[in-house]
Amino acid sequence: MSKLIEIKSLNIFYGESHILRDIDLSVKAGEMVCVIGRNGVGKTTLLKSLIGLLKTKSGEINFLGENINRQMPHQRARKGIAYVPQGREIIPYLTVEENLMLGMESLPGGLSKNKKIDDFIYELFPILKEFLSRKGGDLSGGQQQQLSIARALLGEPKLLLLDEPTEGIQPNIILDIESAVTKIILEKGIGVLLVEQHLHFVRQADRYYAMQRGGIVASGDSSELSKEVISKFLSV
Amino acid sequence: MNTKNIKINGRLKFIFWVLLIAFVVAAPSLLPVFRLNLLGRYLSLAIVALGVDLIWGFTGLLSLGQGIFFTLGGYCVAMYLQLNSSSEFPNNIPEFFALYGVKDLPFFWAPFKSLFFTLFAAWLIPALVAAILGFLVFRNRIKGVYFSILTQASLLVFFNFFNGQQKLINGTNGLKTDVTQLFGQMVGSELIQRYFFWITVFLVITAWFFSKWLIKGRFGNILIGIRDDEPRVRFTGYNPVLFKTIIFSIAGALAGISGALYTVQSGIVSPQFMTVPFSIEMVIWVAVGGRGTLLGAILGAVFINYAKSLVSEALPASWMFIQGGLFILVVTTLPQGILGWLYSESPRNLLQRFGFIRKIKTYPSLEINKNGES
Amino acid sequence: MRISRRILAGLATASIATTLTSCGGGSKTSGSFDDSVTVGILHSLSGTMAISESTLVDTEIMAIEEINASGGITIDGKSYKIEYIIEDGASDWPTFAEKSKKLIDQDKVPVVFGGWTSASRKAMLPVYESKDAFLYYPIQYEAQECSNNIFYTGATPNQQSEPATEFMYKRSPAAGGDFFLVGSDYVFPRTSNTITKAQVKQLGGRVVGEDYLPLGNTEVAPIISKIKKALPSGGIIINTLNGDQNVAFFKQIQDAGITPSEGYYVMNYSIAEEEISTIGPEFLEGHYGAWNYMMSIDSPASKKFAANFKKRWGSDRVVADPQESAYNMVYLWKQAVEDAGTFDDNAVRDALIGQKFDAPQGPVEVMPNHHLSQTVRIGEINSEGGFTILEETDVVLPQAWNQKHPSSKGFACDWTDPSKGEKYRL
Amino acid sequence: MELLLDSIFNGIAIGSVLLVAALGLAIVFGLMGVINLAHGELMMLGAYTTYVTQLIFKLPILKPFYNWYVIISIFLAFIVSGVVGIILEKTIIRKLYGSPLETLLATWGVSLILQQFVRSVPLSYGSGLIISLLIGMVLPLFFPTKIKESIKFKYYKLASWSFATLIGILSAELISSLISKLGRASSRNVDVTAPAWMRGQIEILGNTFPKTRLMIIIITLISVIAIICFLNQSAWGIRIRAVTQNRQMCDCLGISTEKVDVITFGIGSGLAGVAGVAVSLLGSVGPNVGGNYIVGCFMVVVLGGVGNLLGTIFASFGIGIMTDLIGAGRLLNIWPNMPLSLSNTINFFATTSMARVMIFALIVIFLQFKPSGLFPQKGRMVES
Amino acid sequence: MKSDTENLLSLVDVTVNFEGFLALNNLNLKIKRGELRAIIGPNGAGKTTFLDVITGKVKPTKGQVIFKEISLIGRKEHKIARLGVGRKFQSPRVFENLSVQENLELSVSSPKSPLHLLKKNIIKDQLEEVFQLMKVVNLTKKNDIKAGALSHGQKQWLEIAMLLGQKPDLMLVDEPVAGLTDEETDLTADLLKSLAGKNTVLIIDHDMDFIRRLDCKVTVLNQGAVLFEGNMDTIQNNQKVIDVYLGRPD
Repeated sequence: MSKLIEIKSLNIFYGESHILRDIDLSVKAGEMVCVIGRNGVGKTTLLKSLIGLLKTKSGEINFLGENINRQMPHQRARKGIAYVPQGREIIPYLTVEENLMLGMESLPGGLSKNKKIDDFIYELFPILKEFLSRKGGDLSGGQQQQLSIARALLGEPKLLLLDEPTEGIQPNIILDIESAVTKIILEKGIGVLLVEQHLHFVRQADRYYAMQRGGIVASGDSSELSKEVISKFLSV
Repeated sequence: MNTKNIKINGRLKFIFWVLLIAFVVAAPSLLPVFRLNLLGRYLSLAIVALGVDLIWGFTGLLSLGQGIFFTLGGYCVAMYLQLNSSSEFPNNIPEFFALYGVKDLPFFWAPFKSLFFTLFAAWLIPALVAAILGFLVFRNRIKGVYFSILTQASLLVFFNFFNGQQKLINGTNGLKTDVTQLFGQMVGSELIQRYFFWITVFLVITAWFFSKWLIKGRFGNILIGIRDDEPRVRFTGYNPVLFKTIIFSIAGALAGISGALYTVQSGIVSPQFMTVPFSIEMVIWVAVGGRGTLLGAILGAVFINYAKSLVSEALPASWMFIQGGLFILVVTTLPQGILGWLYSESPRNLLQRFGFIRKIKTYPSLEINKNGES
Repeated sequence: MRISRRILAGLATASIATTLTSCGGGSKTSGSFDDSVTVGILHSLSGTMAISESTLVDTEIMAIEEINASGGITIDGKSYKIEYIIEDGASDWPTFAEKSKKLIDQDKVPVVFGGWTSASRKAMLPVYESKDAFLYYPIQYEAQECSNNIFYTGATPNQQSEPATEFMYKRSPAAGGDFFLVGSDYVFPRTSNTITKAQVKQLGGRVVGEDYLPLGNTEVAPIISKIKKALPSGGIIINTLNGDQNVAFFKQIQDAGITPSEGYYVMNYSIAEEEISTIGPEFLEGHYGAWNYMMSIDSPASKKFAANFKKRWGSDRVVADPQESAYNMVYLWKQAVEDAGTFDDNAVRDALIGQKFDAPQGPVEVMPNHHLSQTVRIGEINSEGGFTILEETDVVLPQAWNQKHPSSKGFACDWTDPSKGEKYRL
Repeated sequence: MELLLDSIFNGIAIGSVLLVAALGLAIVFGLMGVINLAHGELMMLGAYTTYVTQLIFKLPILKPFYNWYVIISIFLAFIVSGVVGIILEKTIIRKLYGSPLETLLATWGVSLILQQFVRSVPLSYGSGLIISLLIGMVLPLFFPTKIKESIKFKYYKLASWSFATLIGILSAELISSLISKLGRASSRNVDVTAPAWMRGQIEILGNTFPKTRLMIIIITLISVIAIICFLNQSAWGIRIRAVTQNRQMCDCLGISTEKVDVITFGIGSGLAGVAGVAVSLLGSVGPNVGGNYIVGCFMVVVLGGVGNLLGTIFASFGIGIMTDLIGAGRLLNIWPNMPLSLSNTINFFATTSMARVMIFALIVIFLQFKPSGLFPQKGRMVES
Repeated sequence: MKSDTENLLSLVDVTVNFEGFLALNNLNLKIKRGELRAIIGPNGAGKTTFLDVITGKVKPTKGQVIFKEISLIGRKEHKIARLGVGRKFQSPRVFENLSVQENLELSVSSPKSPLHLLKKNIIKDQLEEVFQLMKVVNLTKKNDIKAGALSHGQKQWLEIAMLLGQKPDLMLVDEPVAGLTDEETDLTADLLKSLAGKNTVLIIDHDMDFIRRLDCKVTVLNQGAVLFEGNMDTIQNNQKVIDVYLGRPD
C-alpha cells in the first residue's frame, strides 16, 4: 500500500513556544491510524498543521508524494484532505443541506457545479435527511458531529482527519459514528487519522501513535495497545 | 545586554526630558508670536488627546464624539468672556443677540457672569454631559464599534443643535473671544496670550500627571481589565458601567479644559469644532503617537497639528493625502503608534503591561519551553 | 512623447493651488520696479468652500497682475511691485482666524484680501480688530456689522435683497403672491430673511413659511412638501441656499412641479453665472437673480473684465458678482495706497473713503461706512446660462445697519466722524 | 388619513435614498464586520461615474442612446466602485479583519485620500486609472489554466498589467481629447441631469410622486432583491454566509476565503456605486457628496440590526417617515388641539435642521431600549 | 423559608427558553452550605446556562434562584458577585495584560468602589492575602509576569486563586482541569476538596477520574433538567445515566 500522507520531522511553534517536535508519521490508504495522548500534548495541533491552519516551521508534509508544506487549507482540502475538527464547527446559521453542500466545495468545480447530495450520506446518517432544512446550529451535539463527518465525506477525500469525534457525545451516537467511520474505510478505501480518547474507538484503529509533550513517544499496532501503554499515555 | 539597554534607554529619556523642558521654557522668547500662539493651541489639544488615550488606549472605548465636550468647554469660557465685555451693547447682552432680535439673555447664560462658576463649568459641564451620555450607553452594554457610531451620532446631534440655534448661541458663527475683555485687557493681546500659553503648559503637565496617577494603580488595572475582558471584571464584583462612566466623564472633563484653552487662544469657538473630522483627528493623534502611552498622546497631538499647519501653508492640497496616508500607515503597520513602537524595541519595558506588544502565545498545558532549542 | 507630457500637464493642473503657493508671487511682467510689497490672500483652497473661493483667488491674482503690468503701485515716484502670499482657510472658520494671525504677525502684510462665508468673516473680525489690521471682504452679505478694520465690497441687503423683494412683489409675474423663504441654516439666510419678512409686511404681502436646510444636507424633500402645502397654487420663493444645496433644490422642485410654468418663481441671492453653469440652465430658466454685476452687462468695462478673465484662466470660465467685487477691492486698495502715499493701515483707511472706481458694473464709490455704493440689477435666468437684465436701479448707497431689520432700524455707521463710528443713531 | 398617506409617500421617498446608500454598508458591516468609513467616497465615485457617462453619451456617436445613459451608468458605477473596493480590500482591509475599530480608522484615511484624489486629478485620468485596474485584475483570470499554474505566471501577469496600463493611458487620452471638460482637475461640483423621461412627476393614489424618486425606489428594489437572491440562492452566497460564520472551517472545507472576502467587499462597494448614481440624480456631484450620507447610513444599519437586510429596509423607511413627520410638523395637523407646550415643542423641531437633531436623538434613545436594533440576531447560537 | 437556611443556593423550577430551545427545563436544585458538588452531563445539557443563570448573565424565563435567602433574579452580575458568588470560566479568563500580582490584587481588593481603588496602596492585610494566594497556587516567583505569558495550567490556577481571593460563599468552577496534566489535576482536586466545608463549591467537569477523586455528591443534568443525583458509584450504575452519558463501561 502506498503512503497517503507522510510527515517527516515536523516542527510547529505557537508564537514562541515549541508545540510539535520532530514528528514522523504516515497513513496509508484504507488504514485507520489513531493518535493518543493526554490533553494538551499537541494532538489537535498535529491535525491543524496537517490541514494547514498552522504554519510549518520545519520538516515536510508530503501528501500523495507531493510536498504541501506551503499550501493553504483550501488547497489541501481540494487535494483530498478532509478535516473534522474538535467541536464540530458546523456553520450554525446555514441549513443542514447548505452545510452538506459546503462539503462538496473541495470537489472539482466546487459547490457551483456540485449541488446534489449523494445518498450514501443518508444511509450512513439517516437523521440528516429528516433535518435538511433545519439550521445547523439547532441540531444537538451528536447530530452536529454526524453532520460534520458527513460534510467531510461529501468532498470524496482520500484522507480524513478526525479530531475527537466522540467527545461529549451520547454513547449511542458514538456507536453510530464508530460504525460509520469503519464502514467508509472499508467501502471507499480512504485513510483516516484519528485523535481519540474513547478507548473503544481507539481499539478499532489499525495502528496507533502515542504523543507526549509534543513528540511521538510510542507507536505500533493497535492490538499491541496494552494496559501499561494506555495508563502511561492516556488518563481515561 | 538587557540592563545595558535599559540604561541607555534611561539616559535617552533623561536627555529627551531635559531638551523638552528647555524648549518649553525657551519657547516664548525663541518663537515669533504667531508660532508661539500655535504651540499654545496645540498643547491645549494635547489635553483632549490625553482624555482620548485614557478611554481608548486604556479602557478600549473609541469615542468619536470628544468634540462635543471639547466644544462645550470652549462655549463656557466664551460665554463668560462675551458677558464680561458686553456692557456697552444694547440691553447689556452680547452684541450678536441684537441680530436675531433677542432682548433678554437666555436663562442658561446668566450663571456665566461669574468667573468662579465658569472656571468650574468649563470642565464640570462636559464631564456631566459625558457621564450622562456614557451611563446611558454603557448601561446597555453597547460597546466596540456600536459605541463609536453612537458617539458619532451624538456629535451630529450636538453639531446640528448648536448650528441651528442662532438665537441662543449664535449658530454657525460661534462666539468670539479675541476682542473681549479679561481683567481689563483684551484677550487677543500679546500679554494675555502669553499668560494663556503658560497656563496651558501648566495644565498639560498637570493633566499628564493626573492621568498617570489614574492609570498607575488598581484603578488603572481595572480599566485595562475592562478593555481586555469585561465580563471577568463583572464577575469579579466590579461594576464596569461605573468605571467606564467615570473614565468617560474624566475624558470629557479633559476635553472641556482643552476646548476652553483652545478657544481663548484661537479667538473663537464655533460648532465647527463639532464636525466629524475633527473628532476623528483627535483619535489619530493618539493612534499615531502611541495609544496606551500618555506621552505618545501629547506628542502626537502637538506634532501632527504642527505638521498640518506647516504643510498646509506650503501645499494646501497635499495635507489630505498626507493625513490619509499617515492614518493607513499607522493602523496597518504601526498599530502601537510611533512611541509604542519605539518602546517595544526595548526588551523589558513598562509598557508591556498595556498590551501593545506582541503577546507570547502558549498552547494549552505546554509550559514555555525552557530548553527550547530544537 | 505627447502622452506623457499631457499627463504631466494634467498633474500640474491637478493642484493649481499648490503651484500658486509655491510660486509665491506670480511675476508675469519683467518690468523694473524700485521695490515690492507683499499682500495676503486668504480663501479656502481645500474643503467644501474651495469650489467657490478659488475663483476669487483667480480674480485677485488677475487684478494684481494687471496692476503690476501697468507699473505697479507708485508712491512718491517710487514704484512697487505687488507680490502675494496665498493662505488656505480650508473651509474651516477657526482656520481663517489662525491664518489671518499668521499673515499679520508673521508675514506682516499691509492688507489681506479674503473670506467668503459670513462665519469666516466673523471668525476673522476679532483678529483684525485686536491687531488693528485690515481685511478686504468681497462677498454680498447680511450686513448688521461695520468694522473699522474691514472693508466690504459686496452688496448689503438693501443693495440686493430689498430691491429684489420689491420687484418680486410688485412687478414679477407672481406679483402680489405669497412668499416662502428657503435658506441654508446659517447667519446670512436667517438675517436676510428677517429683513425680507419685515419688508414683505411693509409691502402688504404675506410670508407663509420658511425653512432652513442644515449645511451639508441635501435632502430637500421635507422642504418641498412644506412649499407645496404653503403655496398650493404658485407664489414667490426667496432662495438663499448655499452652494451645492441649490443643485438638489432646483432638480427636485422641478420634479415636484414647482416651476415658473406652474406659477412658482424663485428669486435667488446666491446663484450667479458660475452656479448656473453648474446646476444647468434647464433647471433654472425663468427664475430670477439679483446682483450688482452680471456678465451680460453690455458695457466696455464689463466686457473687458470678462475677456481678460477668460484670457488669463481659460475660455470656458465665467465671471460673476463675487469676482467683480474681489476685482474692485484690489484696485480700490491700490488707489487708496497711492493717495495715502504709504502702506500704513491707518493712512490707507482714511484715504480709502471717497475712492471712486470705474468698475465692470459701473462707477462705485467707497462710503464712510466702509461699504460701496453700487448699482442693483434684477435678471431673469435664460437658457444660455446667463441673466437677461430686466431692471437696473440707480446707484444705491449701502446700509451697514439695515433699516428694515428691527434690531438696527435707525442706526448707521460712519468712520469719518469720530463721534459717530461703528453704530450711531440717525 | 390623507395626511398620513402623504407622510408615508414622502417618507418612502426619503427612505429609499437612505436604503440604497446603506445597503452596501449593511453587507460589508454585517457580513464582514468592517466599518467602512470610505463608503461615502465609494458612493462619490459612483456619482462621478454617472457624470462621466453622461458626458460620454453626449458625444455625437452615442447621442441617440442618451436617454438610457442612467441605466448604463448603474452598471458602470457598480464596476468602478467595486474595483476600487476590491483594491482597498486587497491592500488594506485584508490586514485588519477582526478588528473593526482599526478598519474604521484606516478607511477614514482612505476616504480623505479619495476625496482629495477627485479634487486634484482630472476625471479622464481617474477613468483611465480605473480602466487599467479593471483590465489588470480581470485579464489574468482568462489565462488558460496551463499558464496560471506555470512558474512564469508572474511574468504573464506583469505583461497583462503593462498592457492594462497602456490601455488606461490611451483611454484617458481619448476621453480628455473628446471631452475637454474631463481633462482638467476641478474641485468644482458638477451636475448630472436626468434624461427627460425621468424628470417630472407622476400620480399615484392621488399623490404626485417625483419620477426620479420612483426611479431610485426601483433601483433600490432591484438591488435588494438581487442581493437577497444572490446571498440565498447562489453558490457564492452560501460561501459568503458560511465564511461570515466560520472562516477557518470554511478554509478547511476548500473555500478560498480570500476570494470570498474580495467578492463580498466588492459587492458592498459596488452597491455604494449604485447608491452614488441614485444620489447624483437628486443633488450635485462633488467630493463631499458621500460624506453627507455616511453617518446616516450607519444609523440605518445599527437601527435595523447589524447583519439583517430586512432590518435595514425597515430602518431606512422608518427614518424617512419620521423625518417627514417631524420636519414638516405634521403631528400638529394630525392632532390640532394638542396642549400649547407640546405644540411649541413640536414647532421648535419642525424645521429641517432641528428634525435632524430630533431623529438622531430618537435613534440614540431607541437603542437604549433595543441595543441590538429592530431585528437583533437571536437564538441559542448567539450564546455560544 | 426556615427550611432554606441550610441551603445556600436553591433553584426552583428554573426554565430558560432561547427562542423555542429549552436550555433549562424546570430545573430544581439545592446546594447546602459547605457542600462540594459536582455537576456532569452531556454537551448541551444546560450546564453552562445553569451557571449563567446563577451569576446573572442569563435571565431565566421562569423560576426562582435563591441564594442566602435572597432572590438573584434580575440582579446584575457584579451585584451577585458581591453577594458572594464567584465564578471560574471554562477556558481560563485572567487579565492577560496585568501581572499575576495585579490580577490577584483586583480580586482581593475590597470594597470594590472606584474611590477605594484610587487609593494608591492596597490595604496591608489584603496584600498579605495576595502573597498567600500566590503561594497556594505556586506562582510567587511569577508575581511580576504578565498573566498572558503564563502557561495554560498556570492560568487555570491563577484564576482559581482569583476566585479564592474574592472570598465567595459559593464557588462555581467550570471545567477546572481541562488541559491540565495528571499531577496538576490531582493537586486541583485536593485543593478544591480542602475548600469544601468552609466554602460551598460547585464543580462542572467532564473528567470522570477527577470527579471520582472529588468524592462528593454528583448531579447529572440532561436536557436542561436533573436526571439523577447521587455519589459516583450509584451514578455509574444508573441505567439512565449510562444511556445518555457514560456509555458502556469499557
